[in-house]
Amino acid sequence: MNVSIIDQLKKKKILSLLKDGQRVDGRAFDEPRPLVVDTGVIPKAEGSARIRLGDTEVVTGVKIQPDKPFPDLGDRGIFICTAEILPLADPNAEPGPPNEDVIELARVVDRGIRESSMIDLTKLVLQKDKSVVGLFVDNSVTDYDGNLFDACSYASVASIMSCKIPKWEMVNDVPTLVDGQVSDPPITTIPVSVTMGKIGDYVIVDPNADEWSCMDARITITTNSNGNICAIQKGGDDGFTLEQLLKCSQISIATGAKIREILKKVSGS
Amino acid sequence: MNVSIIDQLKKKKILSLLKDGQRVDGRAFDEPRPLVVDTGVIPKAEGSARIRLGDTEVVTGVKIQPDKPFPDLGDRGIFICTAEILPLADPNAEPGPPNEDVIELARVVDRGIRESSMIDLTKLVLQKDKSVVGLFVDNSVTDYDGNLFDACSYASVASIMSCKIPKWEMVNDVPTLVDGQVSDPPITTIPVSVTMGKIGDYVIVDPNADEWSCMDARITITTNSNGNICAIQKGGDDGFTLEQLLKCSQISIATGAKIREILKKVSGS
Amino acid sequence: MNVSIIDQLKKKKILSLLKDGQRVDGRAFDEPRPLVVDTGVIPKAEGSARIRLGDTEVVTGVKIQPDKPFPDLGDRGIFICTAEILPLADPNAEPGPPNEDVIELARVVDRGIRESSMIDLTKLVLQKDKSVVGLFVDNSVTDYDGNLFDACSYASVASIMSCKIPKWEMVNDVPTLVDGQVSDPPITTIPVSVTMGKIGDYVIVDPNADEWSCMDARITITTNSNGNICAIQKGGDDGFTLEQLLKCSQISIATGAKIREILKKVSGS
Amino acid sequence: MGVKKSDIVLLDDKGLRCDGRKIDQPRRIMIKAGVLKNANGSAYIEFGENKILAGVFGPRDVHPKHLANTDRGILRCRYHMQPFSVSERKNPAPSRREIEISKVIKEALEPAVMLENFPRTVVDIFIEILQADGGSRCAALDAAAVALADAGIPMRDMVSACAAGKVADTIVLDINNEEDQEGQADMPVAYMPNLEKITLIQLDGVLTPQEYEKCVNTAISGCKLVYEIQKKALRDKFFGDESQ
Amino acid sequence: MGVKKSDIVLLDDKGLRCDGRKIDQPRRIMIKAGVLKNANGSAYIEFGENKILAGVFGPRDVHPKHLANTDRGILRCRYHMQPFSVSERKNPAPSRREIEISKVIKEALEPAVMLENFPRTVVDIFIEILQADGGSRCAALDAAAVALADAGIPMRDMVSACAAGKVADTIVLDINNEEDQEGQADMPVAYMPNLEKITLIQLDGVLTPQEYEKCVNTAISGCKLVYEIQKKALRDKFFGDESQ
Amino acid sequence: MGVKKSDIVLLDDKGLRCDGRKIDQPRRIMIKAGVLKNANGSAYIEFGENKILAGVFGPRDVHPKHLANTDRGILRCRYHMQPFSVSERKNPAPSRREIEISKVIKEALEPAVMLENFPRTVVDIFIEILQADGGSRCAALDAAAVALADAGIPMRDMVSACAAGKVADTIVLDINNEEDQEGQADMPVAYMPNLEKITLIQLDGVLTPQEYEKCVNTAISGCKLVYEIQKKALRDKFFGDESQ
Repeated sequence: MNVSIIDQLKKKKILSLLKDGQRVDGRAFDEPRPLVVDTGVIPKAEGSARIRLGDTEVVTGVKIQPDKPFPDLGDRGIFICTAEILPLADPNAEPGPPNEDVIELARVVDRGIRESSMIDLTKLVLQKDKSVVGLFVDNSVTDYDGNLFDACSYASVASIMSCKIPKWEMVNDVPTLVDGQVSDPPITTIPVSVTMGKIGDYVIVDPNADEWSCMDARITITTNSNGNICAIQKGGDDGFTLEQLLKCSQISIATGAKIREILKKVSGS
Repeated sequence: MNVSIIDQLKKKKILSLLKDGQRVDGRAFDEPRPLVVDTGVIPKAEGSARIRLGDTEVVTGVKIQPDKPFPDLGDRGIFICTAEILPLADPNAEPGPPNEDVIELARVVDRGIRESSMIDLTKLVLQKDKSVVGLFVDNSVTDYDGNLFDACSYASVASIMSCKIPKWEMVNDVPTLVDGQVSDPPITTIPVSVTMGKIGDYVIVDPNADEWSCMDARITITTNSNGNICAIQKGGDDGFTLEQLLKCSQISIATGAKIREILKKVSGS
Repeated sequence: MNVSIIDQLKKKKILSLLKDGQRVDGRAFDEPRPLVVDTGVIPKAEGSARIRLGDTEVVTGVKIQPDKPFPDLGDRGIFICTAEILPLADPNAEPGPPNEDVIELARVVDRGIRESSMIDLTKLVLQKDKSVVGLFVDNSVTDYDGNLFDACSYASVASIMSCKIPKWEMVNDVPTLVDGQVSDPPITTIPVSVTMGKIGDYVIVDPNADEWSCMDARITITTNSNGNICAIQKGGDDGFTLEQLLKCSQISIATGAKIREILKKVSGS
Repeated sequence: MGVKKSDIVLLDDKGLRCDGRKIDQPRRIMIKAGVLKNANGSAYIEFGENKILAGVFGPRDVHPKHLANTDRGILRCRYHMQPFSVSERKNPAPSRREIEISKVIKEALEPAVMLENFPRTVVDIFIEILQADGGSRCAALDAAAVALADAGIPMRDMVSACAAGKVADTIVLDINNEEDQEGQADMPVAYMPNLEKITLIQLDGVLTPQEYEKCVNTAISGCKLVYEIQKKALRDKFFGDESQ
Repeated sequence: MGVKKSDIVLLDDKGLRCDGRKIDQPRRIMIKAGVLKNANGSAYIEFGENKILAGVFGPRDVHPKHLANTDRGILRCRYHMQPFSVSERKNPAPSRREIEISKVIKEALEPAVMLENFPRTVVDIFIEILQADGGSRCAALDAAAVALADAGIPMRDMVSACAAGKVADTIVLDINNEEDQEGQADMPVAYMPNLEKITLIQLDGVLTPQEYEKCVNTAISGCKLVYEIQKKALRDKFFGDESQ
Repeated sequence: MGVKKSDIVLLDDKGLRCDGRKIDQPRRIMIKAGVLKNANGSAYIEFGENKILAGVFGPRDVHPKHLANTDRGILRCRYHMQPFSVSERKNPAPSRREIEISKVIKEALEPAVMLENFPRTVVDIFIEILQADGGSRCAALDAAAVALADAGIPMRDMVSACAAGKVADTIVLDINNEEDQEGQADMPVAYMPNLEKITLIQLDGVLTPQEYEKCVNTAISGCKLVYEIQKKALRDKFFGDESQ
């Protein structure tokens, strides 16, 4: 919990660069790091992706299984999204149950996809109130260099876009796999999250680990294919002015559009 | 675990007062603190109460839901009583799983009500062996000033007396709510616990926090509306003489009768 | 985690004795400690045994209950074996969830019995895919003097050999006890584990607590009634040469045969 | 948002909402400061059907000690729901939702607390939801901020929270439970009214950029209404309730 | 008490109970001290169908250290049931019932142990129920007290425990399993026989004030019987079993 | 072993196995060293359908400190499966199987690591199974050993692991998933190729003494093949991939 002297010096350095309009790694303020996406990396999973956002790396798998629907939601399939920072990703990560940061990470990634209605869950019902298809999207961070919100979000979206849904038929009230028949997931929009950090009064897109460790506040804004805003999460121990908030929404729409093109290419859609 | 010097001085003071026939707050040895009871404080719960016993405050809610009966107990409803000391109630309380003191508290409160047969559980069966009505009584201590046994017991009894039981009918083997129909709970007796502390050889009723922290032993005796004894729990690191035990039972019957009148008034019965 | 000076001296002493062909308690290198077996010590359990292997003591009970079969294993009964070092067995044992040593212990004991096919689980099916008989074998170590692998293994085998299986019949799809009818368990072979420790380059059978605390590596080899090998587990922070491994297998067959005779006598088979 | 569709009319032809409110009208809000004896500071809020208790302890020693910060105090927050606070009895163990809300509330309050004034110590905020309704995180925040002030913790501003949202294609103030279930978007916002900074903002549901701007402004106007009620609660505690 | 009603005759017309005992007759009790090699003190008891092992370690260092008390030693107690000790296999994790019983047993033994003689240390009592029957907490207490004495822990008195109860409208000594299930009241009591103090008393079931007094006295008479058996177990351990 | 019987032909009349391999032929093995940025050493292995990542941190300070050893470093190992690594989604909490495998892998690597060179410190090995196939513990060990070397941890030998087993009454090298399910025995072995010591051996399934000897020898021959691939991975990392 102690802010080390090294961290203080780092923040000083980063701030003085920002005053000159520069970032530590030479990017523009509104420029995300290069995004590299590979899908199908875990053939045994129904969908998968490994993405690198700068030096942050995430491997994500989608498992698809029949399940009971949630009570009162018998007319839609199940979508659950988790996140874990593997201990080999970061010398400070610890194995064990997730801490509040990781719980927030998983919930924000889940919400961005869920609130955009990316997956039409009404198409994933095998028998109303009895049996539905469940999509379980597990994000595993394998290398840490900041901004896990966007990295896990892009890995989740890419692995969902590339997944194949097996076919089950109800036989004697039991969902039974129909071998060899798969379908594309019912995708309605492509949600893209864009996370911005505030250091002093400067707002920067896609903070790397050095920037992440010294930022005062952050905001993650998720937009859909129409350029509308579908989820927001503010974090960190400082606030935003109204003006900053409006600027962030504009950045998230513009940057989100570029990232969406990369994600679209990957899945060939 | 260390008995602080302040605690030792406090005990000395309390003992010397007791020798003069006095308690720290001026009460008689067999005099409980004022009991204030409000019911219906949580309208969304089927029953609820907030009680103050001196400066000890408890909020209790009763949730009533259909449930599966316990195995071998298919002909009776379910009654479960819990207790939690909320961390805002006491600077020393800690959030997290209950420690042995809180487990004992919950079990003693539960047992006093259960062993008195206060609620006629045979009246809470929807379909024998399949579906019964469950009453879940959750006690939350919001302010601590000693003697949680009685405070939680009174709050539980008041919230049960004031609860309304929704009506369910079995439709296709599924318990189905009949909107707008409720009934009074099937109450057979009003159990009242009276907790006494022993400091030196003095026995005092309803110890407050100062007395609680320095007492040598305690006993909780629960009596029913007939003035019979239906549950006992001794605690603390010292013993009672037979004579003391018999005196305690007399106190519990007399004091219990007074408390019972207060509880009866509240629910209008 | 610190190797104490006393432990170092102990190891020195033990090693110098081994060089002279001697063990601390006078046994030959390939000689296990005396094994004493009592069965039926817990009459309420369907099978039970208390065994002493030297000064290591284990009490084991077998509970037998109908259960649902594992998915994809609907044509066989359930066998589950656990182990716990009770805190009264050892000043260093701690109550609470099992650590990695105890988890390995339980899994090795379980595997030795399971891989030998000692119990013909196909004989324990009440209704295919619906209801089977489950054997739960719980080993409780009550006194510790080394080599829990073999002690728990012998106690498990003896309690299984001595158990009586109640009879259940399916009535309306529910397994229903047929009072007073029991049968012997369907036993196909008697697996016997033999654990050997390596101290320096000496291999000794059935290490006691002193030997256990200073050995460099260990191996547990389980053989069946035919003298074949059915399970192996190597442990400890050193390796074995191929020659040592082959010698260990010979010892385990020879010693296992002697132990098997003791176990056979106990159950009268 | 909008998972279930029912027959409820979220906005009628007179511009009234399902509970009779106008689009810019908050629910009934009542705050009382100093309601607990043991806590160093406390507050009770009723916000619509929400009934919430907040208690503050500290600044006090940190346990375990290695969590202490030599430069400044630390703030901890626990948002916790009573088992009887919701329709279906809730398991008392903290859910992932409660852990996340605890975190965002802490981060919304932290900019207002002068933690630099009490290094090596901790201020603990405990929030107990006695009865839950739509907007419980905003109501909890409002109570917690009053409890901090009641405890005499030095603050550079109050923090006031209120949600706005989208219902029947209209931006409205202070979403209730039905509107949360049936509506199109819910945006809780916390605001420091004098420093004019937004310290919490979340969004579930879809908004156009224009709706987004309107929604933030609507929420801020709600925060300002809440601020007056918070000030009155503290005045009533310290100078007596003038209305009585 | 009295949840299930069956055909069992709890008290027949000759005044005999369902297991043939008279109303003031305890079940068979056998105690053996010093049965474990590693524990500092130990005892094994068979009390009716109860089979229970108790082991004591200490006085020894306390871990974690902050639990130590500079004025006096501390006593810890764990009452734990084996998975195979009851009809339906029990989950080995400690239940709330086991945690409560551990606590009341510790508090029943504490008055007898001269903890003031060994500050900063702990005495640990571990009780393992190998086979459970009615009255297991009393039997466990009896074994634990003998194990403490066997460990040489300084004690100011023995602690002896036995239950009494109400069955077929009659106060009887030492309730068995069937009587616990079908009877009207169960009252476990622990007693220091020389100091004449009751250190444990619990009651489940309904008693009139007169029955209450009789029940306590009956239980104390049982404790005195147990005391003789405890003394014999320690004599047999330290001076040899004279009966052999 | 051999729980389910299906129609699969484990060994055909040409001496080929169900995946077309000869009895002494391992599956495809690919190892890459130095694949992670944050870890001090790392490796990625594909061994049949296994896809496994290993990362090493240390030597570094031990937390909590009381675990540190004043004489020598300590080695810790976690073997962990991703939820998506197997057919049925796996609960991410470590299973008892994973805890046991973590322990045997640690004990298989420990003889090779010169822990006496760095007292009071710890080396942590984290193994993540991205996709699981038969023989994942051997593949995990192979990757972990390369990751240790990549981290520059002083080692007195490499550790190379490969299983052998019995299928259709024949001893074969490197059991795959189907052979593990349908075959007669599986014996994972880890070997220090220069010191000629076996540091891991387990067996599930029945072997005669003669088969046992043959099986160990077959597994060791597989370990020697793996050793060459491990060396190449480290050469490629430190001196460049000559094949490219």
